[in-house]
Amino acid sequence: VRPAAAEDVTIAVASNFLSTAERLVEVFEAASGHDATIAHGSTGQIYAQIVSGAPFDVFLAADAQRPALLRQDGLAEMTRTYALGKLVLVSRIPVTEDSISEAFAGQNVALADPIVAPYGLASTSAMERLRLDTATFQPILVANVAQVATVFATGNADFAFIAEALLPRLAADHVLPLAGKHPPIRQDAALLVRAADNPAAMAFWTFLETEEARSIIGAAGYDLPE
Amino acid sequence: MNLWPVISLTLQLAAITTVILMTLALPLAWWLATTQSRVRPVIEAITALPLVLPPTVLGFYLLILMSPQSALGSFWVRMRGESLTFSFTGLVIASLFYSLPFAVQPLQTALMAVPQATVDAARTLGASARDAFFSISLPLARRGFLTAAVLTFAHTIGEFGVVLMVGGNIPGKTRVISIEIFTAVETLDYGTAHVLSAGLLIFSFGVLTLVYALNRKGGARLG
Amino acid sequence: MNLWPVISLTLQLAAITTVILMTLALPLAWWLATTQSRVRPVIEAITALPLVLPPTVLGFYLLILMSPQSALGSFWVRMRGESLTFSFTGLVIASLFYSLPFAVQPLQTALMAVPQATVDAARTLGASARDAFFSISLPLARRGFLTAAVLTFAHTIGEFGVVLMVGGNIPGKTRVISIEIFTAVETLDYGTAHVLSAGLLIFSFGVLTLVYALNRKGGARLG
Amino acid sequence: MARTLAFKARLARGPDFVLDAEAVIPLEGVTAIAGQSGSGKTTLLRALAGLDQQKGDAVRVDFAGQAWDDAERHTPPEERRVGFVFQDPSLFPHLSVEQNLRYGARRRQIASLDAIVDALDLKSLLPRATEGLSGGEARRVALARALASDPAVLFLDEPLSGMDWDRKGEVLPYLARAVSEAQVPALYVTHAADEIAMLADRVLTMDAGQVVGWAPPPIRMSARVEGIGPNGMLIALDGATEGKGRFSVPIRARVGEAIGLGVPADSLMVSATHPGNSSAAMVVPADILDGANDGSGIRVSVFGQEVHLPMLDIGLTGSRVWLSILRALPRPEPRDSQADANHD
Amino acid sequence: MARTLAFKARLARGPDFVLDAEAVIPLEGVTAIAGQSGSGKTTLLRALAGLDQQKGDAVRVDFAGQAWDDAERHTPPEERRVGFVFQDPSLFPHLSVEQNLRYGARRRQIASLDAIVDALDLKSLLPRATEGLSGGEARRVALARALASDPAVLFLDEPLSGMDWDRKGEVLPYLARAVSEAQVPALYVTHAADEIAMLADRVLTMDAGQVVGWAPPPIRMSARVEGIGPNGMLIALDGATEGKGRFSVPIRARVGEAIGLGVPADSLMVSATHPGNSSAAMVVPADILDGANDGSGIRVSVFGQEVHLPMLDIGLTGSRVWLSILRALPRPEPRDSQADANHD
Ligand SMILES: Nc1ncnc2c1ncn2[C@@H]1O[C@H](COP(=O)(O)OP(=O)(O)OP(=O)(O)O)[C@@H](O)[C@H]1O
Ligand SMILES: Nc1ncnc2c1ncn2[C@@H]1O[C@H](COP(=O)(O)OP(=O)(O)OP(=O)(O)O)[C@@H](O)[C@H]1O
Ligand SMILES: [Mg+2]
Ligand SMILES: [Mg+2]
Repeated sequence: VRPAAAEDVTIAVASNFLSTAERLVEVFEAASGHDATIAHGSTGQIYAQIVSGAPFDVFLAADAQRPALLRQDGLAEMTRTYALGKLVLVSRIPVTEDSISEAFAGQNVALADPIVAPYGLASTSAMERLRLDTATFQPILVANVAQVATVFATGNADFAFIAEALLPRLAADHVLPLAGKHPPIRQDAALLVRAADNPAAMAFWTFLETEEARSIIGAAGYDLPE
Repeated sequence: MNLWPVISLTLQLAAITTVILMTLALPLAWWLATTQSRVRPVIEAITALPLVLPPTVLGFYLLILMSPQSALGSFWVRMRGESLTFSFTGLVIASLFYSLPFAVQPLQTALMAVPQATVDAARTLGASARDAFFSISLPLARRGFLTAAVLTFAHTIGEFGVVLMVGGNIPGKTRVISIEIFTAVETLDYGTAHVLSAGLLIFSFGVLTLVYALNRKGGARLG
Repeated sequence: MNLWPVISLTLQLAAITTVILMTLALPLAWWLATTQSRVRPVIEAITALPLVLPPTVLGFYLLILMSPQSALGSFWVRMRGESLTFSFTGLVIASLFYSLPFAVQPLQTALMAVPQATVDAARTLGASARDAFFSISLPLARRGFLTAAVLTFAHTIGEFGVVLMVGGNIPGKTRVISIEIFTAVETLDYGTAHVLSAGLLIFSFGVLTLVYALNRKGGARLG
Repeated sequence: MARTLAFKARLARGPDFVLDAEAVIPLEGVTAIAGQSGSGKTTLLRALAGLDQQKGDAVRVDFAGQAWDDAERHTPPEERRVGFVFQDPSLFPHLSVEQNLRYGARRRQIASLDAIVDALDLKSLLPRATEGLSGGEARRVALARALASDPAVLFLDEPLSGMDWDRKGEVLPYLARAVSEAQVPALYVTHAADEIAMLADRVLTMDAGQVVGWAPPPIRMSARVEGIGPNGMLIALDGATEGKGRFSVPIRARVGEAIGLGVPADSLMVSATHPGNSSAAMVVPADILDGANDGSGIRVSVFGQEVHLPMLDIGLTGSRVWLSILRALPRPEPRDSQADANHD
Repeated sequence: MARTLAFKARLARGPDFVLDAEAVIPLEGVTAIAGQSGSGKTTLLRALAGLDQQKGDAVRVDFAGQAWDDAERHTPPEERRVGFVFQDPSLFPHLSVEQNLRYGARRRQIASLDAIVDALDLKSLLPRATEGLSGGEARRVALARALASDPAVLFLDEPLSGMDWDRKGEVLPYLARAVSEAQVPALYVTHAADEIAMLADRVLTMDAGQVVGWAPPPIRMSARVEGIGPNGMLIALDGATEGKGRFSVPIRARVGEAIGLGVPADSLMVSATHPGNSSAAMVVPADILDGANDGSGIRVSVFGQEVHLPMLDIGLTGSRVWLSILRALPRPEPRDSQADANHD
């Protein structure tokens, strides 16, 4: 039931967090009575839009850099890490950390473009730690982890570095967790300046910290900040 | 999932863009088809330019151009009280830019094929230059008009990079069907993607077949 | 940043796509322009369809179609030892699909404007149907040919969603300029984005102006 | 002052051809424009109609006192009310025949096309697309379209080429009536001697872009319908005595109506002796009015009518000659209707 | 067996018109096709040229023994070697005049166009675009283009309409020579009596899509060039006695060359008495060969030549009459060259 003081909040979400955000919003709306609207896109794109005056109240980014920049620009009231992404390697044949190098030889390996996507950057550092030589296989760089998963799902790559959060939707034969092999992928949220007097935005900002929200995020395949 | 708002928004955008763009393209194409001016090749080249930028990038520049900080954007805010970006109007303006080449070029091609003698005949029969354009040149160029309209309409439906950038993907306001399908693919919801794509293809196929079949009935044709 | 490989790859892709597509579009447009068949409106509608799907989504389906598990993809792997997706060839195929409507429709419009009487005259002078097509219809439709080629070329340069999906952004193989600009925008490297966009616009503007200016010189024209 | 179309036209076409024509044409009846192919007849008509804009300060077109063109002004074609029949029919391919006819009529608020449709026998073609029309049919439609647009003057560029003689025999009198009764003067380009003989009141000659001057007028006699003949109507030359100067022509006309007879120069023989019984349509006596040629032919008197013959040097010395007329082309004359008009 | 074009053509155009024509046409000289506008002349030529495909099992076109069309076969137009001049010139607008001429020539391996270019006086037009050509110029180019393509037969659909008489006087003899010397027969659609008189060996008449039959042939006499006359060449009718049956015609020919004279029926008067001194080009005596009309005219003997006159009912009873010829149109005759050809 919608309370008398019900308000709207618009949440801009990095595409890789979209399904988790939808679940959060469902619970938030039921609990608070406010209405939440989700807009999604790539983190860089949402940043450019916010700078251009996009009507977003809360930004759930896929990295820490863009929220920090917004804060610097004076466009964000506050920022906070809301999830830590985890990388996994999916494959059609079973692999272990030791057999990767051999298994990769000559194969198509899909990962997000490290220049554009935080998961891409994490993938390259994982590859370094595993001492994989990019010259021995064919790296396929696409725009984001979701497209990495699509490339794998359509049979166009033998290996793919994807977010653990995507696993439930992907029929992967074999999964190799790489949690310890890359620096944490910090996904920060920003409360934007224009939301200052919006109780719904404040309510969502607070909700993000609740145990209820944290358990949803954790169940979706993310680590949680302290 | 209630798709109706998304579908209705998509059709509105495509229809409005097509109507406005054809209206704007008409005088431009006419001018290009009939002018003896030396700058014609320059203007022709400019009308094709929106194509060479990737949609997202074009969207990025349109975002800058229409943002409340810009001259255009601030004027709009003063006039209408809301920002141009992330509004339906902003989407329409962005689509106009992006589809301009498809509207102007086929129309110009078809208008250039209209024989001067036929227009001259109309003039001696009492038609002003404008009247002759609408009663003679345009009907004779109607195949080019159709091509332009179809390309614009279809392209606006499928457009997505610009729309996502300028529109911000706001449900009921700027979220169109192409974004919905894109979302389904991005969230690995392939089932929904297949259903939506098939739906869109079948619908578009139906509309286009009807348009072409009707056009065919219209008797003698040229251009 | 050494942009040369990216630029060269982009131009190659655009040029090859334009050449192949114009070659394929020619017989199709001719058939559509001259046939009396009842299925014509259906085929016309189909040629416009690639436009209505968002590029990324089209890319998604092309990924499925050309994957090594598919008939086409596995055939290719057997023939050439490498996968079709993420190869330059794959990019070309994807671009062909995506730009098909721009190639066929303006060409068809222009061919429909060629008077039958002129073709008949050529036939009685010893030209076969094929000969008359190349020596009469096509030159008379050259404005439509130009429009089709320009739209295809420009569109392939600006294309990005399909390319990124099917090409996988592999330097020297599938990384084209539109991806480079997209990357610059995504990484907030707006300076580079401006430089690259301006360069692309100026270059394209130059090429297109030249093309249109040359075409203008070519004497009498129709269609 | 008589109404005239006075012009000084200048227009270059390509590197070699310059139209540089000057003339004063009476706006009455039919003025034929003759001249070799490429002499600039079409160019002149287009310039006068305002379709190609002329260049230069000296340029001037005055139509019955209205300045159509001068150094400052360029009246657009649609305001000149020129009924133009182009050398190539230029029908509107997206309109039916009827819509083609209505195109100009609607824009000039003409309601009924019946008279024109009847005269040019277009009834059965009205619902047709222009595409399947035969060459002659298309020309008929083009002519009707111009006539239906309520023109102030007709510019006819070989309007009857491609029509058979039977058809011309129907169309020419109709044209003559349109010109005389509706008082719409016509400029008429043609290469057909027959058409000039029948229709033209005077002939302007062009060469290499210039107006050369007036050619000898066609041979013309006046006659009157006396009754019904074996082959149309029986007509008698004005002034003809009992039993002479009569023959029958295929024309639709009322008894008593005035008829002009055009005689093609190729179908008229002047001879010293009566040829006796012959295949000529009519043999009439004539008196040579001035025995010496005046450079453009001789003048004779036929039953008191003065007739100008373009024959030079026929070597006849006597003053009484015989004219054997093998063929004469009848055209309805304006005389009566003009008289009516004067009474108003 | 003489070469013929034998056909049974069937083709529907629109809901009302059906071409249903059958004839056997000698492939020699010029066969004129006459008939009212809309009678199906163009439709027939297009069907015979293979441009519109005919329907039905009975359809058949045999050209000198080759089956062009029958129930199974449809020879494509480019293999029929028909030199077609269309009613509307249909030049190639993207090619220059010269390229238009070369289009067919190149495809049939003809190297030199000089003779045609000279005859049709096209030299100055060669580098021109087709766009600025005048109506008559465009027709001349269309005619030259067909002639240059090395045709086995010519189909000419009003090829000279829009040309002035001077020009026709140049083109017609050239056409006649092309037909006679190169032995290329022609089917010739025209509404101009003069052209038929001068060029046609026979006249096929059409009406409402059907072949009605053969019309009376044009009046034709044979003559020979004797020397240079005041106005071209002096020619004498074959068999003419000293001092008679001679006159001068504007034609380029060698002394001794055989000339055919076409006399338009409108320019020939048959009379019982010699008209004395007259404006006629030539007055010659003739003897009526069968006094009774045979339904299509009378046969007379002129200096021993048998001539068919289409005059009916001229009411002449005597057997000696006079022919006053006001105008005769000369055409080069094939006789000599045919004789030459037979010697090879
Ligand atoms: N663009 C051009 N370039 C060169 N010459 C041109 C151009 N346009 C017209 N002309 C020439 O101008 C001349 C006059 O043409 P116009 O059409 O007025 O002749 P016309 O008297 O109507 O001849 P016709 O009786 O054959 O129709 C022609 O010789 C034509 O070739
Ligand atoms: N699509 C059509 N629908 C109806 N009638 C048609 C169609 N096409 C041709 N016709 C008719 O066929 C008839 C024959 O046309 P055709 O062009 O053969 O005549 P033609 O003898 O060449 O006449 P002209 O001397 O005027 O050129 C005309 O009456 C024409 O109207
Ligand atoms: Mg002309
Ligand atoms: Mg015809």
